Amino acid sequence: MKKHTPHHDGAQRLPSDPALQVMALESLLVEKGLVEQEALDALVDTYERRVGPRNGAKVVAKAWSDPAYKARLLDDCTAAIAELGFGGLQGEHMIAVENTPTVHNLVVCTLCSCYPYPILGLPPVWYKSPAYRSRAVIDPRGVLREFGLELSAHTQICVWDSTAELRYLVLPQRPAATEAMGEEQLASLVTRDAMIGVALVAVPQAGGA
Amino acid sequence: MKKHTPHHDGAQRLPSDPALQVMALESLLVEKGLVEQEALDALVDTYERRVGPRNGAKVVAKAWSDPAYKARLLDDCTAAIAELGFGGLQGEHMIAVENTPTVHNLVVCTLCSCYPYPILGLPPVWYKSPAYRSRAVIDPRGVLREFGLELSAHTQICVWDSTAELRYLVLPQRPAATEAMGEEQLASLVTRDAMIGVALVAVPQAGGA
Amino acid sequence: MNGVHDMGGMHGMGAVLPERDEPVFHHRWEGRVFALVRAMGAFGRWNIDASRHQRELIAAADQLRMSYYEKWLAGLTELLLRHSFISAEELASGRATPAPAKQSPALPAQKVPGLVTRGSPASRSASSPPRFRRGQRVRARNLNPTGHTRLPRYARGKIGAIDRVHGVFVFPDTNAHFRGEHPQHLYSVRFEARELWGDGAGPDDAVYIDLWEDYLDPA
Amino acid sequence: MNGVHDMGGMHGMGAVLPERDEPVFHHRWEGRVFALVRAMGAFGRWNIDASRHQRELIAAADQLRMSYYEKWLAGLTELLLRHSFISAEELASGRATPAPAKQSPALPAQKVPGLVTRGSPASRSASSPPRFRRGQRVRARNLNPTGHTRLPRYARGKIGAIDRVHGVFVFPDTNAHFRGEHPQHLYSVRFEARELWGDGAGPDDAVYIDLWEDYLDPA
Repeated sequence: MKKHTPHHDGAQRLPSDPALQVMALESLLVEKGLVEQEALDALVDTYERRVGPRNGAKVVAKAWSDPAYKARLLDDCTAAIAELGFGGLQGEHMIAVENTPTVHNLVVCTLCSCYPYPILGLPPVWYKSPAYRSRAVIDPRGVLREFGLELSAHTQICVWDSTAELRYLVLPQRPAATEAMGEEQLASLVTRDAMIGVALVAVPQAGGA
Repeated sequence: MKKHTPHHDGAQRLPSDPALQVMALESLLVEKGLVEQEALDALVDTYERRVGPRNGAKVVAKAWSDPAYKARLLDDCTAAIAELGFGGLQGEHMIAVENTPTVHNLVVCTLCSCYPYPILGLPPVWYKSPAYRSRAVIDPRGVLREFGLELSAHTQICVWDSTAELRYLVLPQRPAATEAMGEEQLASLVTRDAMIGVALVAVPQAGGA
Repeated sequence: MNGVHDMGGMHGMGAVLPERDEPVFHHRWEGRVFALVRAMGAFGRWNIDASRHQRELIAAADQLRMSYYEKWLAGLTELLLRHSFISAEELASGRATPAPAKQSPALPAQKVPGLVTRGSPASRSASSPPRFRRGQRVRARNLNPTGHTRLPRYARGKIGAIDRVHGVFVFPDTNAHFRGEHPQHLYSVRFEARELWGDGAGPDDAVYIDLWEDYLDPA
Repeated sequence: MNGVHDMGGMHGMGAVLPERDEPVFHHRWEGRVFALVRAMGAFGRWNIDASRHQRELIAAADQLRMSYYEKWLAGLTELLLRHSFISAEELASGRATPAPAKQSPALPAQKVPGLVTRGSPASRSASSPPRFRRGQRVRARNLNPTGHTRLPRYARGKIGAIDRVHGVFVFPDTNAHFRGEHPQHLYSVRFEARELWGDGAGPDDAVYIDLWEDYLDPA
């Protein structure tokens, strides 16, 4: 018989505990015929490889390039992103809010961590953190400063708290010196953070892209 | 949910950790000549043996027995309890609030755990708990129910949130059938909980005391 | 409920710490939790509001300590127990107890793309006109329900202006407790930052909150 | 600060669990922490408001998890470090580093009764008449300072009536940060429960809160 070493259990269990719990739960649900592992693989694969901020960047680049599309995006965002093939889970009802020289938009979900999956993928850890959720509404300038973004006191900050099933896309300002760029090149400039509103889209480096 | 504690900082450290920390801190401060152990002993002894709810019970019994004292207690509680030799730390500024057939008073400190040391001693754990601090102001009837006290819907509940350096003493209603009792006997009926407002003073059993 | 999940306006939660080149999932198990929540949600035994509320019920100290997917795992486990997909014994042993075979067909992999693309729209058809119009001043009610709500504490009692009329949506406060969808008009309400936070806030800044008709009174 | 210590009105903190025949201290170390806080406080290097604020600064998840005297220990340790009674090295090693002998005389045991009996009154003499009178309607300001305050969140913006005029007291919001006592009139303000919590509250119930003049506007 092996020696009983209870005092080791705690230390070993700590880091891997959720991993073991999930493994046990998954195998139980598979054994009961309630989930198929291939379906889980497909769900993980969808958000690790297929759906992410590149989708949103295409939307933004098209809005910058095509005034009629931009008008449709601001009027009915859900329909406009569907034109590019995006939509569905956690993006069933989309709203686009436009940054201007005098208005800067910022998106948060103070009550949980609602986020527009179809155009941005799954949210980063900081977006889900108590730090961001608590302060974005009461101290947006302080939060933006932590992202290195110092806005003029004259810029009006509009914070969108996603309390319902509406998901928000910030349409950033098109940077200067991008007149010659096509949609694909423009899309490469657009970051996830700019579409949440914690960053601006930077002016491309000379000779760049 | 309770079972799920993956990041718990280890079974080993928890129980003895604060004890060891305090011992180390005390010996460091003694070594530096900043504290004398006898003074610490005297402080602990004061609240373990000398100052406690029996003080408050004497105040209540006297107020029940002596209308002039009761008037002074309600007018200037600090001075009235000083007449009995009580006062000082965390009772520098006292207020007595009187229960009546139509008004029931309840004391809480939502922001920390302020409590009238000179007449009640140190606060019990439940008084300092998030459960009591959070709910006493929004659901006083629910809290009282957990103490076994169901008040009539016609009784007005007045909750005193000790946000400043004023400390509150609830003057409970004198129970029926105590007309013949002297102050000492009356004091024996008065509980700490009744002076916080989470209990009434019970009618004594026949032949009792 | 007035829980710690309702974080808008809190201080003391530390600095925002963005991570460079953050992976979608930091550990394999996080992806599995995410997928399990979606796959089990596809049975339709609960709804997104019930699922959110289940996570709100995690003890306050644990909620603040746990990571996002740990909370998802805790919430999912409770839902699976409550809705009898699994028993406490099965959870403890990790083995299915002998039972009348497979209860329901599992979500097959080929249905995943449809699930993701379709989503679950929360809009419903309108049966009455909206009570409020664009530009109208409204006051968020001072509601303090012990159950689920999507009216944040920081907005209660505050005056704002209707910015957009979104149409009719499922009402989370009843839906989370399986007391019906009670669909009603939803509005984006603009609150000036100074109305919410006092004179210390930016004079031109504002917060837009999506609020249901039952959360609002004319002001 | 809008911290988790500001608990009035929260849900989800569990049931109140009274303990039968509860001891004053559950462990010997709790009594020692209590006594150390009092003995070191007697040097007068900080004040009760600073001491409270130090405990409010404990990380939110820890505050909710830690016991009362654990929080006292954490707060005291920080104060001892900040006010240079001890160094981080000494705290780590548990040994005093060689230094210019004893800094200050320790509190002697024979002074304990006086310390306990005297306390530290927070009242000050008045230099101006009170701004509000008994019965007057006031509105608690919507202040959201990032520092210490004793104006609970649940009262902000709410209307009440002055119940008692207490006299002049030290103002915690400045005193906690060593920015002076700024003594000012203190009032007990009666808020109807329905004003605070909406129509679900008892129609006759009320909450009395002690509020300083700087927290109040006429209503």
